[in-house]
Amino acid sequence: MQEMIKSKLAELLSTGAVTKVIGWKRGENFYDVSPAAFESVESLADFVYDDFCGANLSKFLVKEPGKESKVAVVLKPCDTFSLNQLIKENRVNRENIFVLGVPCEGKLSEEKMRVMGIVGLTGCKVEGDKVTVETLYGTETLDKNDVLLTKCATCHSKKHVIFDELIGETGEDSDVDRFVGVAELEAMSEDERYEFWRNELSRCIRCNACRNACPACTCEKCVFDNDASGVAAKSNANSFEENMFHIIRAYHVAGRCTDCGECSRVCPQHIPLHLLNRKFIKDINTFYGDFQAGADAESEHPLVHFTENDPEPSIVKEGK
Amino acid sequence: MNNETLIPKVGIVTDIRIDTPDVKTFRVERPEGGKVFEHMPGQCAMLSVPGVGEGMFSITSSPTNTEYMEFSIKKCGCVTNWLHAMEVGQMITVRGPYGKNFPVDTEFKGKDLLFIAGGIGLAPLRSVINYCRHYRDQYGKIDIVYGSRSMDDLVDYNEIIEEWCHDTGVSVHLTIDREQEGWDGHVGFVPNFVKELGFDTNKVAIICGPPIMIKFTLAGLQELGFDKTQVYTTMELKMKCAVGKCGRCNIGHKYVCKDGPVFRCDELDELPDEY
Amino acid sequence: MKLVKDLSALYEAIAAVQELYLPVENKGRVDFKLYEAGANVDIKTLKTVRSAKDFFFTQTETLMGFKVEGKNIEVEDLRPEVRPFVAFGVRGCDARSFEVLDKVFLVDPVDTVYEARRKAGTVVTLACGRPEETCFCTNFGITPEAPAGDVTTWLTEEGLYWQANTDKGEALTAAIAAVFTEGDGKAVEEQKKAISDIIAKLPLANLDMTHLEGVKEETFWGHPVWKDISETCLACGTCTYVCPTCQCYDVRDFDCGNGIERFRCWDSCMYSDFTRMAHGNNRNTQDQRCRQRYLHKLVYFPRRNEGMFGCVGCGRCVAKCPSKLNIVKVIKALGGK
Amino acid sequence: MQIEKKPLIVAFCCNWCSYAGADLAGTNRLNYPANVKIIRVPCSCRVNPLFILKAFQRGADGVIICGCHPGDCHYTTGNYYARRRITLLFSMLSYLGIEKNRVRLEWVSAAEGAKFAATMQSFAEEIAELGECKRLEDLRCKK
Repeated sequence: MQEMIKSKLAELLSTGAVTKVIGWKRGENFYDVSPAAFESVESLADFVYDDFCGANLSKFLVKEPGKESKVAVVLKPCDTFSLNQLIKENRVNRENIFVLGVPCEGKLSEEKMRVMGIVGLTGCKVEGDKVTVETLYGTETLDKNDVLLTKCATCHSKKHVIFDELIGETGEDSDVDRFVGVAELEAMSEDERYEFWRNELSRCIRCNACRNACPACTCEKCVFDNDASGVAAKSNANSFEENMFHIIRAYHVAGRCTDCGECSRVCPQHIPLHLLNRKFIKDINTFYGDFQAGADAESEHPLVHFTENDPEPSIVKEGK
Repeated sequence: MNNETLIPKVGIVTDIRIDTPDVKTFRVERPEGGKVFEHMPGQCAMLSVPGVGEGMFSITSSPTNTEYMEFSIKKCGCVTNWLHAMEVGQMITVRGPYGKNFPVDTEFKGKDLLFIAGGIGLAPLRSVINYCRHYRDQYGKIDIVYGSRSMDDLVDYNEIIEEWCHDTGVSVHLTIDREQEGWDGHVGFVPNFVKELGFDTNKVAIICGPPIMIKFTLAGLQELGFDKTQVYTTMELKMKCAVGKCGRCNIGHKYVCKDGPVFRCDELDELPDEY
Repeated sequence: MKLVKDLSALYEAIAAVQELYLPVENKGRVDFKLYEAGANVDIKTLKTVRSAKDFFFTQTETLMGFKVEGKNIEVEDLRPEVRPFVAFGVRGCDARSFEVLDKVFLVDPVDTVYEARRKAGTVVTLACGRPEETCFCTNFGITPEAPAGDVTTWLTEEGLYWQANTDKGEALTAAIAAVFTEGDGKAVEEQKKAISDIIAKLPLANLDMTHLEGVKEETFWGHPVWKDISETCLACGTCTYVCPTCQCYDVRDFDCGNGIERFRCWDSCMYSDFTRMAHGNNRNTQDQRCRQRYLHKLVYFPRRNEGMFGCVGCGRCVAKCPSKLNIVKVIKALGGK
Repeated sequence: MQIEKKPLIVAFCCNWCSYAGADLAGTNRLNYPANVKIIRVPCSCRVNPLFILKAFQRGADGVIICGCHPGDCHYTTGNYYARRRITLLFSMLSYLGIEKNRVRLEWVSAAEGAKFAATMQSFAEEIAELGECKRLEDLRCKK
C-alpha cells in the first residue's frame, strides 16, 4: 500500500503535476510519524503510510490559499470530509489541490498504550485484530480495538467524499453508533455531568492544540487571541474560563465540525473533546434533521438556515 | 535599589505637551511630588494603564531634572492611544528604571558626541543630550542631526530652537524628508544628510530612529570611516516583564530589556538579524 | 539507609507537617496534586503530563490588583501567600529543570514570587524505575538512577529508600522521623544497576551533542531544519506548556468589573502574537518561531549560562507534540549536516 | 452591615419588541423584580453566546433573552436564527451540568407589557430558588 502511494506521489512530483506533497514522514520509531511536506522525489524516501498516520492533513492546506502551485495531499476517508468543509468555506482552493485518497483500517494510538500502563515502547506489529507491542519491559498482545484512536473506534465513514484519485477502494458509511458517549452523559444527572466535565476540563492547560489542529478552526484571528474581544486570555485563570473556552470553541465549529476527532487525538491531557462536538452534531441531527458537515461542498450550514417550525429552546428543559 | 520587579508605583500625569500631531510628551511625578525613581540616560520605564496594558517607554527627561520625568510617546497602539486620550491629573503606574544606560560616565566622557535621530527616535536621545548639556564641561563638541517626515513631525522643536541651538559647542542640523512651505532648512533623508555633513571620526555617534534609518545611517558612518565600536544605538521590541525573564524580547543570547536597550553596534553584530 | 515500608503512613506524616504534593492518577493520566486521604497516588508512572515547573512557576498567578476611581489608581499587592510544601515524586529531569529555571528567575533582579516558592518547597525526588523510550536526560548529565533534590528516594520491593541531601531535606526527615526503619540499601544498588542497564538500551539516551558545544547564534541560523519543521508545526503551545524549562510568560490585565487584576501566565513563543507589538512583529513566520524556541534552548541559554542546556531531556515534547516534532529531531538534524 | 445579595438577572431584550414591552410594563405600573438588569440589543439574533457566558462571569445568576415572536422579527428572520443558536447553546450548558433553568428564551412583543412583567417575575422566582450560580462563576468578579 505504502509503495503504491509513494510511486503515485513520485509520478505527480516528477511530471510537475504538483510541486509539493503533504504526507507523513517516518521519524525516530514505529509510532513517530509526523506530517511533512515533500518537494522532491528523493525526499519521498521517508514517506510512510502505516497504522500511526492518524493526523488529518487537510489542516495544512489552509496555509496554501492563493498560491498558484499545486499541492498533492494524502487523505484518509475521514480527512476528506474536512477538506470538503474547507472548500465550502473558501479556505482552500479546490483547483490547487490534488487529493490522493487512501483507505484506512483505523489508526493506532501509542498514547492509549501508555495510559494502559504499557511503556518503553520499541516496536509494534498488527495482525488482524491483535496488536503485539514490544517494550523495554517485555512483549504485550492487545486487542486492536483497545488501542485505536478514539476517532477511529467510532469511525463514521470509510467513504472518500472528495478525491482526484484513489489508491485501493473507498469504503462505506459505518453503522457504528458514534453518539453512545454523548447518550451516556445525557442519561446522567445534572450533578454527575457537572462533576464529569469539571474533572475533564480542569485538566486543560490551554495549549490550544485542539484549536490549532482543528480543520474547522481556521479563523485568521481567533476570538481568544483578540484583545478587543473581552475574552482573550492565554491561560485558564479559573474554572469559568476552562468552561468558556471549550463551550465557545465547540460552538464556533458547531455545524462545521466533521467529527474528524483531531481535537481528542492531540489533547495532551486526553480530554474527550469530541464529546462536546458530537453533542452539537447530535443536537443538530435531532432538532433540524440529519446533517453531516463536509459530506458535500454545497449544502447549507444548519446554523445559517432555519425553518418556521424549529423547536423552541424550551425543548432542552423538557429533557427530550 | 528597588528590588521589587513586579509591583509598580503610582505616578500622576502633571503636564501633557502636544509635540506633533501624533506625539505627546507626558510629565509624570509621584502623587506627593517628586520623581518616581532615579534613572540614567537611555534607561526605560514600564508605564501602564490598568485594564489596558503595559508598555516600555524610554525616559526622555534628563536625570538632572530633579522634579519630574518626561515621556515622549507616539500614538501607535492600544496603550499609547489611551495615553494620548487622557487628561492632566490622571494616574498611571510606573516601574523601573530598566535596561542599560548610555555610557555617559565612561566611554562618552571627554569625547565629541554626534547624535543622530529620526522621528520619535529623538525621545531616548533627548535624555542623553540634556544630560551632556548639563555637564557641558565633561564632554567635547556636540553635534545633533535630527530629521523627520515634515516640520510638524519634529519632536521637541521648541526646545531644539530655543535652547539647544543657543548652547555653545552644540550644533544642531535639522532636516525633513520632503520640501515644505515655511521650511528653509535642509531637505532629505537623515543617512544622506549625515554623509553630506561629513563628520570627522574622532567622536562617538549615537543613533536612534526607525530600523531602516539606523541601518543606512550606520552604513553612512562606516563610509565616513567610523568604526562600529564608536556607534551606539538603542532598540525596542515587545516587552512584558522588563527584567529579562518573560522571554519575548530575546534576541540571540541577549534580552533587549535587560542587556539593552542600549547596544554598541559591534555588539549587535553578534546577534542574529531578527530586529 | 532509611527505609519506609508503609507509603501511606509516609504521606500522612508529611501531610501532617507540610502541604504535600505528589503524583495522583486520574483516568490514566498522572499529575501532581495536593495529597488528601484516599487519593489515588501513582508513583510508578514515570512522567506526569504537566511538568513539575508548576510548583514554582504556576501557569496563572495574580500579582496585583488596581482599584480605579476617576483618575485615581490604587495598587494592591495580591501576590499569593506561600506556605511550606513538599513536592514528592519529582523525577531527575524535572529536578534539573528547577536549576534551569533558577538561572532565569533568581538572577538579578530576582523574581520574588518564584524565590518565595523555591524557598518554601522541599523537593523529594524519585529514581526512575522504568525509563521510557522518550527519555534522553542522560545527554544532559542527569542521573535518573540517583536524581538530585533535597531528598532522593528509591521505590524498591522492600519499600521506599530515603536519602536526605540538603539541610531542607534533613529538616523534613527529622520532622517525620517516626515513619522510618533501617534497610540494608542493597535493593537501591540493584535498582541503580537495573536502571543503568535499561538506559543503555534507550534509543535516545546517547545523542551526539558535540556539534552544539560552544556554538554561536549564527551557526545554525539559516539551517534548513527550521523550514522543514515549520511546514507542519501547528503553532500550538503543547511543547512549551508540557516543557519543564519553558518559562516565557505574559502579563495581562483582567477587568473584574469591580477592579482590575494583573496576572501573569505561561506564554508560548510558538504563538503568532508572542512578539507582536504596535508597530509590527519581528518573528512573522513559524520557521522563525520554531528557530527561536530550539535555538534558545540549545544555543542562547547555554551561552548565557556556562554551557548549561535549556533542555533536560524529559521527553514530554517527544510524546505530546500533535505533529511529532521535537527537540531530538532538531538536535539530530543540526548535527547531520 | 450584611446586605442580602439578591440573585442577579440579566435580560437581553430586543429593541423592537421586548424592550418596548418592558417600557409598556413600566408605563402601566406593572411591577417586575428590580434585580433584573435589562440590556438592549438590536435583535435577539445579536446575542452572541459569549454575551451570555460573559454575563455569568460578571456575576449574573440567570440570563433571559427576549425577542419578537417568530415571524414578527423587525429584520424578518433574525429571531429564527437566534432560536437555533440559543437552543444549541442551552442544550450545551445543560450537557455540561449547568442548571438548565438558569437560562431562558421568551418571545415578548411590544404590546405584551403584562407578559414581560409576568415572565420576569416567574424567572426571578425560579432563579431565587436555584440560588447563586456556582457552576458558571468567576470568583475574581465576586469580591
